[in-house]
Amino acid sequence: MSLELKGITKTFGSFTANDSIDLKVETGQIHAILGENGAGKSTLMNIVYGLLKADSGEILIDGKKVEISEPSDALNVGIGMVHQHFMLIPVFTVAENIMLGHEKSNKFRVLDLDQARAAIRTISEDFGLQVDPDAIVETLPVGIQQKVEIIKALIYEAKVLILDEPTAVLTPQETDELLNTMRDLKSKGTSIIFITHKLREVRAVADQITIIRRGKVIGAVSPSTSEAELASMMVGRAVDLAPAKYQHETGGPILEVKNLTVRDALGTSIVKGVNFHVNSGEVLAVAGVQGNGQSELARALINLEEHIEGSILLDGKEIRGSSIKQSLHAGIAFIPESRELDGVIGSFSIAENLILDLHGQAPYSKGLNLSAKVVHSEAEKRVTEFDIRTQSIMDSVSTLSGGNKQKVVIARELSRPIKVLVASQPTRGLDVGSIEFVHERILAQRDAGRGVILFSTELDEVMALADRIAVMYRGEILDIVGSNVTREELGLLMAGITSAKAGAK
Amino acid sequence: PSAQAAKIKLCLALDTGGVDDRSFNQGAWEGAKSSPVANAEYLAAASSADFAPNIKAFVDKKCELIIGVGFAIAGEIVKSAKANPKIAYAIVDNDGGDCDANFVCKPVKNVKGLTFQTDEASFLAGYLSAGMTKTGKVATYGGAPYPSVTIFMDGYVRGVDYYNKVKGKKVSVLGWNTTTKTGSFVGNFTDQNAALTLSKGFEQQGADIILPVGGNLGAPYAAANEKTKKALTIWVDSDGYGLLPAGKSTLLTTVVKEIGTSIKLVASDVANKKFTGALYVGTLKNKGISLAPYHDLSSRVPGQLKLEVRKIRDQIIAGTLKI
Amino acid sequence: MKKVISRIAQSIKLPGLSFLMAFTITGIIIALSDEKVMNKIGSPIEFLKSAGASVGNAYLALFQGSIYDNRLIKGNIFEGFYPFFETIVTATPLILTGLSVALAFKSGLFNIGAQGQFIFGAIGASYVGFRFDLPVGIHIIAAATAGMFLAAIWGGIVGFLKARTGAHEVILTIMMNYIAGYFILWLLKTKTFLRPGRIDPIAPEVLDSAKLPLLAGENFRIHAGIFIALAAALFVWWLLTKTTIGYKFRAVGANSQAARTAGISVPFVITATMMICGALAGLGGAVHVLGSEHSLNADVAGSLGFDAITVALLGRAQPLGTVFAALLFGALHTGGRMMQSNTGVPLDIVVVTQGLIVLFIAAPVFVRYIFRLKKLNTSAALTSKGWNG
Amino acid sequence: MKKIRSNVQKRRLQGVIIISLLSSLSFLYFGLLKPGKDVTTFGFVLNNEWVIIKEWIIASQTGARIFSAISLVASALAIFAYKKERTIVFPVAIASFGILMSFLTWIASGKFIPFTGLLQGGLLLSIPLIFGSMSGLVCERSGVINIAIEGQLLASAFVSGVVASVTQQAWWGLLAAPFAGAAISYLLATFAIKFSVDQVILGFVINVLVIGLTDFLYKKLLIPHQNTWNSPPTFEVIPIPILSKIPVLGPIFFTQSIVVYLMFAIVAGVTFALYKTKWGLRTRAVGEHPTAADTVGIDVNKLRFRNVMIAGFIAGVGGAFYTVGSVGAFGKEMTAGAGFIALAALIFGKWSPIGALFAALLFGFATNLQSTLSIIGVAIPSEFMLMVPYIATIIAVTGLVGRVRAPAADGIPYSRGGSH
Ligand SMILES: Nc1ncnc2c1ncn2[C@@H]1O[C@H](COP(=O)(O)OP(=O)(O)OP(=O)(O)O)[C@@H](O)[C@H]1O
Ligand SMILES: Nc1ncnc2c1ncn2[C@@H]1O[C@H](COP(=O)(O)OP(=O)(O)OP(=O)(O)O)[C@@H](O)[C@H]1O
Ligand SMILES: [Mg+2]
Ligand SMILES: [Mg+2]
Repeated sequence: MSLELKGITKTFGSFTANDSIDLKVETGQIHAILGENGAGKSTLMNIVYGLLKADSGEILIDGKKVEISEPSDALNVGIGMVHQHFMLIPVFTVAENIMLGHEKSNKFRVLDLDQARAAIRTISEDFGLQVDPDAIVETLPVGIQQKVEIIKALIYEAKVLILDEPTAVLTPQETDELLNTMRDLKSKGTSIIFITHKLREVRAVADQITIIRRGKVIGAVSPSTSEAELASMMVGRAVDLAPAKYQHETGGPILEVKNLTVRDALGTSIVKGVNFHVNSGEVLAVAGVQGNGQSELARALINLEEHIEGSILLDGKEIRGSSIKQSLHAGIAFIPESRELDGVIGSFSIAENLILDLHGQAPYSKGLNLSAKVVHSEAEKRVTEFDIRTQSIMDSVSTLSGGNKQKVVIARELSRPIKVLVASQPTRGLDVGSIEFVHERILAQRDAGRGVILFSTELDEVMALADRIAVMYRGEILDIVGSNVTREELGLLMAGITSAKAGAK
Repeated sequence: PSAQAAKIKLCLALDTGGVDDRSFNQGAWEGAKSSPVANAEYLAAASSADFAPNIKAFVDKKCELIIGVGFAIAGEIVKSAKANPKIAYAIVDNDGGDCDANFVCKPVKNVKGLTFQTDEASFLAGYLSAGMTKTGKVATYGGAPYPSVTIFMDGYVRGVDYYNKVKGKKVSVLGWNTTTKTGSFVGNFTDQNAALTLSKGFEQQGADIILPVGGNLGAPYAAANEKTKKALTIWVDSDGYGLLPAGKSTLLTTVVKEIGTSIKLVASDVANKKFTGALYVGTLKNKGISLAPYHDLSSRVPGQLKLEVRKIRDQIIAGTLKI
Repeated sequence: MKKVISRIAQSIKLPGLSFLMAFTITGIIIALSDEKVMNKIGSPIEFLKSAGASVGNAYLALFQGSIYDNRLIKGNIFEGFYPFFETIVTATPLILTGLSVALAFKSGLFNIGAQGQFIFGAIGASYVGFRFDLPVGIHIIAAATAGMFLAAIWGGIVGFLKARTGAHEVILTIMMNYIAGYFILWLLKTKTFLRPGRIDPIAPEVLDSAKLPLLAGENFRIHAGIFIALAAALFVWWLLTKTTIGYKFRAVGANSQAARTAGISVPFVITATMMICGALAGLGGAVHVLGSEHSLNADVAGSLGFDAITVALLGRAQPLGTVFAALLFGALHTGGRMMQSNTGVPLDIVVVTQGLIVLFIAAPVFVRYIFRLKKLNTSAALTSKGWNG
Repeated sequence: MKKIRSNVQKRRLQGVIIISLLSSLSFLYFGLLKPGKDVTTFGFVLNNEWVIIKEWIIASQTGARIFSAISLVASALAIFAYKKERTIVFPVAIASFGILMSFLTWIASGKFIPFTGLLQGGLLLSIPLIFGSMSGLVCERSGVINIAIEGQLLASAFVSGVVASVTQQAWWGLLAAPFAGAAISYLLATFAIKFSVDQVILGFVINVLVIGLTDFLYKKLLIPHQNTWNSPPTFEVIPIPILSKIPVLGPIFFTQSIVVYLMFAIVAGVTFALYKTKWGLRTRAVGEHPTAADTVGIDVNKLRFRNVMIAGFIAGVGGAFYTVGSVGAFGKEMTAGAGFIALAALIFGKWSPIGALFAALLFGFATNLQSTLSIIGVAIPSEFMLMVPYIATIIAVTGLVGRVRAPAADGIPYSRGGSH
């Protein structure tokens, strides 16, 4: 089935998110769409899926014009979509999530979960997507949740499948699996629209690439185009894809973690007695497949988790058991995994967000009083310094694009005296331009003599930034290796297979 | 009196219960309406904060007699009376005294207190109940533990005690204890469902006569009783026989508090220029309170008991029996 | 200049239309419930005429009862504004309870407990007011402080329990309102509180030194409480926008997870907010007793704590908005009294009018829809944030 | 190093400690230190059920000891269960019952406790609360906050009273009431869903409007013409053959009016429908993550609208309970805040039908317990007795329930592209 878009235009108030976009996806083609954060990719896809209504333009399927004003219209004509933000009900089981919208009941009007389970099993087997139909979605790692999303789309037997940044939260292995699934689908005649910020993936599977910038189609290129060229087309300027990492002297241990155990609310240990340290002037990357305890470990470093045992020494001083505020003030900068939930307050202005953990300190406040003047002038400085793209520092953060939200978090965390930077998935969902920026900032911290702990599931990112790499597997640190490790070795470690190669401890 | 001149303007400042509370607000309003010498109007209050402005509104409207219905309004009535010595005032359930900082009170010339010795009548009701009960248990409960409520309950319990003393019987009263001042209450004056459940609780304890003191609260049980015939009801304030939509056949009597009569009395005093601030106390003697007829149940009340009740009433009136 | 006028016209258009609709609907109810009007149903013209007269009189009375009444002038034009001062007297405690609810909303809490907090404020103020003999200014301050203190504790209990156990503040405050209501009933029977010589539940009047000064002489009830209320509004505004504590409150209210991640203590914010809310509602009770009631009775809170919720929501949980909303409620209430006494329209109708005005003001989309105004945006500002805070 | 416990274990530990302490205290106080001197009589027979024991007379001290001992044993079992990291619900329930009974035998020394009546009365007091919280549940599970329960109950009580009175048929009243509840719901649904009005404001406003209008009509219509407009007949009790004869359970569950049976049916129906049917799955989806439901073709606002209407019907039956099920006349503001207690029960019960049912029952039982105690003449100031159900709720909520989580999208109007 082929899908063609003609002259799609969509405005939000005075802002044009899609400006007369033309696009054609041939039958059995994988069509990648590239573009910066906020370029209008998701908007366009939501229009195709019936979640948004275009101001003008038309959608053609196999050359015939179709009206899509509801998601159900899209489902009926054979369009399926995996959304950028998960469209799963966290408290439902996998089976419930998958049957939602096309439920089958038995003759007593009771939901027939068995049928859903069976259907899931079939699809799982066909595409190698293993999930437990009875698991509650919110307890699953995001990687598995993503699989559930894909099964959800496949169960409708979609002829055109839209994947909006499906790999943002996946590990390299999972990404490879997904790419294989995509190829598989393609071979069965499914057309796929694939949105991602990762150029490597695009070049690996796409048959055709369309680049969108500021709501307009900039051009269509073939997958043989170089990464650098793709990046510069997206952003409109040359992008440095591999940050320059200068060798330099590292200092002594600045943060030491001993025997650290983190438990969840049910008492199960998620992080199991880990030991590591980071030196000043060094980037220690903690790699691992999502769901192996990295998130909890990162949070535990500033005492965000409730049940922590063991010891965290910052510059020789025990900080385990102190309050979150004390941990931050002791000199840890924290970039949380989810900027929307933990990093920023959407309804607050940029200026207000920039003082979220600083508002009690001079010069931002004096006694009880917040000094609005200082807050604003400092905010102006940060906005310039960190290149936060906004009309005004008084705009609420919810109006910013993902990359700019992340810049707000980084600007806030790096503009106070710190000893250690803990960054959890700092580039998730960001476009190449923003990633470049974030990487530069992280390395700048290292070069300025601070310790950096980078939690990342991106192998490329880990390889590019780390001085040493700790690999987590099932709550334990399996090994700590030097940056000269190969992708393959790292991949094996992340899968829990210890190689003979010992790391530099 | 001579041929009626212009009617006087009689204004009622009501308490928060509203004009349709089947209790003292309603009794007062009905009395006022039926006064031949007055044109009556009223203002309802949403809370105690409305009392002062309501009275002030009456002063501005040139009311000639302003009556506060309910003890809660006493303070504002006295205040207004002192500021407007030419207007006649009355206050229900309070003596209308003006008290200084040391709580020494003296009467105000243009305020007439309308109070009621309600317990005299409920004493009779208690005696009657004790004589009528087959189970040896009777009961009473209130809407909320206000003194204007518990005074009924006090008299009732004493009436039963007196019967026990005289007859050497052991009739007990559930729901109120005159020494500890504790007992059963619904907690408000609107939750009739809760009142019904409470009444059933008394029934399960074996009480076969119940005196609810709480306006509308007693109505559902009175009605339900008509089918089950498990207990008799005694009503308060205005004769329940004419008031209750259902339950007449099990209505034993009513402890009547003639607020309406007292209001008509003040109104005619004002109209005839005989108004004074002298305290009015409704008693059995001046018929300000009374025990209503037994109506449908008259035949079931033994003649002897009727006689005794009448005798006690006379003793109270004569002052020979202190309750 | 033209621009300014059109801007003002724009900004009062929606509220204006909301009022118009509310008054139209109540007008219909008033006319239909007037027997004099219904008697004329046979002849349409007469019917409409008398309906118009009936409604017109009612609304005239509403105005005369709440703003200005020239019939009250005996020598001084000032006297005509008596009703307006009454409106302010009614609005004063409402401003304070409204602020209490509004502040809680800002921290993501739903304070249904202003009623109980108000009661404790009234108790504290009354006790200090009648029990101690203090110099004029100090007495007022001591009494008000005592009220605020008790109420802050009462509110703080809710905050503490929520912070400690996670129990929902809506349940806690509903239950604590009932408890406060029964508590005051009991208290007023104790030797300490029962006015000597009285058996009905009323406390002694506060001493003159504890009474808030009257602002316009003996003949008007308006007292200095309004300044306290306005100062409290200013305080809340200052707290929320200018201080670090208010910043923490708003941060927790807007996204408690992010606030926590940034080191703000959520339990502290919950407890502190509820204490300040308690103090505000308690100040309302204190001002009510020291300003206009002078003595404590069981019904002292009326429904002020519940009206406060509507007032706060109508004022969009903003201090200034709350002040205006309280004044509006005060005006409707005092005006309603005149409507009741002059035209026999019961107080219940005023309640209905209040409800309708709030409904339409809260539903701009609906008003636009009815009047076919352009810009039918579907998103509406939410003041309350549901149960998850 | 301190041992770290999970939150569940923490709560269990808290529960175990409280229950053990109370059991020991009750044994000490009621059984040893301050024993009742007289006998306590428990009555079990209410109507004409089969009699196994009619009355049970026991020396107060002995009884208190027996029941305290039971609760001590149950506490020990609770400690055991805690150690084994198993649920402590059952031992705690038994222990609580033991403590309660021990308290009753102690306090009613020389008095009579109509045991069956105590439970039956508690149930009757909680009927409107249960209907109310089911109404709230159906709304809130689909994402619409319902503070208008009070208004729904009151309006439907009014309408059912008037209709039953005019027709002199309780059935007509019962049939009309749900439509009154639904009419209120229509207002709620239209403004909340179609015009995106803040649902909390809306709920309060609707309550104000209903109170105002019913007060007004009561005064203008029902008082002057009470025989025509306000004398509804009430439903007779329908004893269920055989079942109604079972001691204790019979009078409580099987000797009730149709409205009470409807309550059981509705709770069972809502529970089944919510967790087992397509409607329930969609309802819960729409309340948790409406956008997700939308993407699979569910019309979010239509479903919400329909559910709010259903909620109105349910609350309507609860309103009818007041007039044709129990009281037999409409009274001004007769719901007396039941809507708010129902709301509290819903939250207390964690937005689950069974949870809300038990929360409402707890409240009703606590209310009737305090009535019973006041009737037998407990010398505690009445005002404090009246606080009992509210204090009991606070203790239960803080001690046993703790943090609750509302449906994630509760109270947030849904519009496409509005929020994400
Ligand atoms: N409902 C809305 N109202 C107003 N503006 C919106 C809305 N939805 C999206 N936008 C704006 O439209 C622009 C395009 O957003 P869109 O989500 O399509 O970007 P995107 O290309 O998918 O970005 P990303 O790579 O970050 O996912 C952004 O500037 C966004 O802020
Ligand atoms: N958890 C808490 N418990 C009790 N009081 C607290 C708590 N957190 C803060 N406070 C009090 O609130 C007031 C202001 O809070 P806080 O000290 O957090 O402000 P701050 O200016 O941000 O602090 P800092 O300058 O230390 O960062 C202080 O008086 C403090 O004592
Ligand atoms: Mg996107
Ligand atoms: Mg500080």
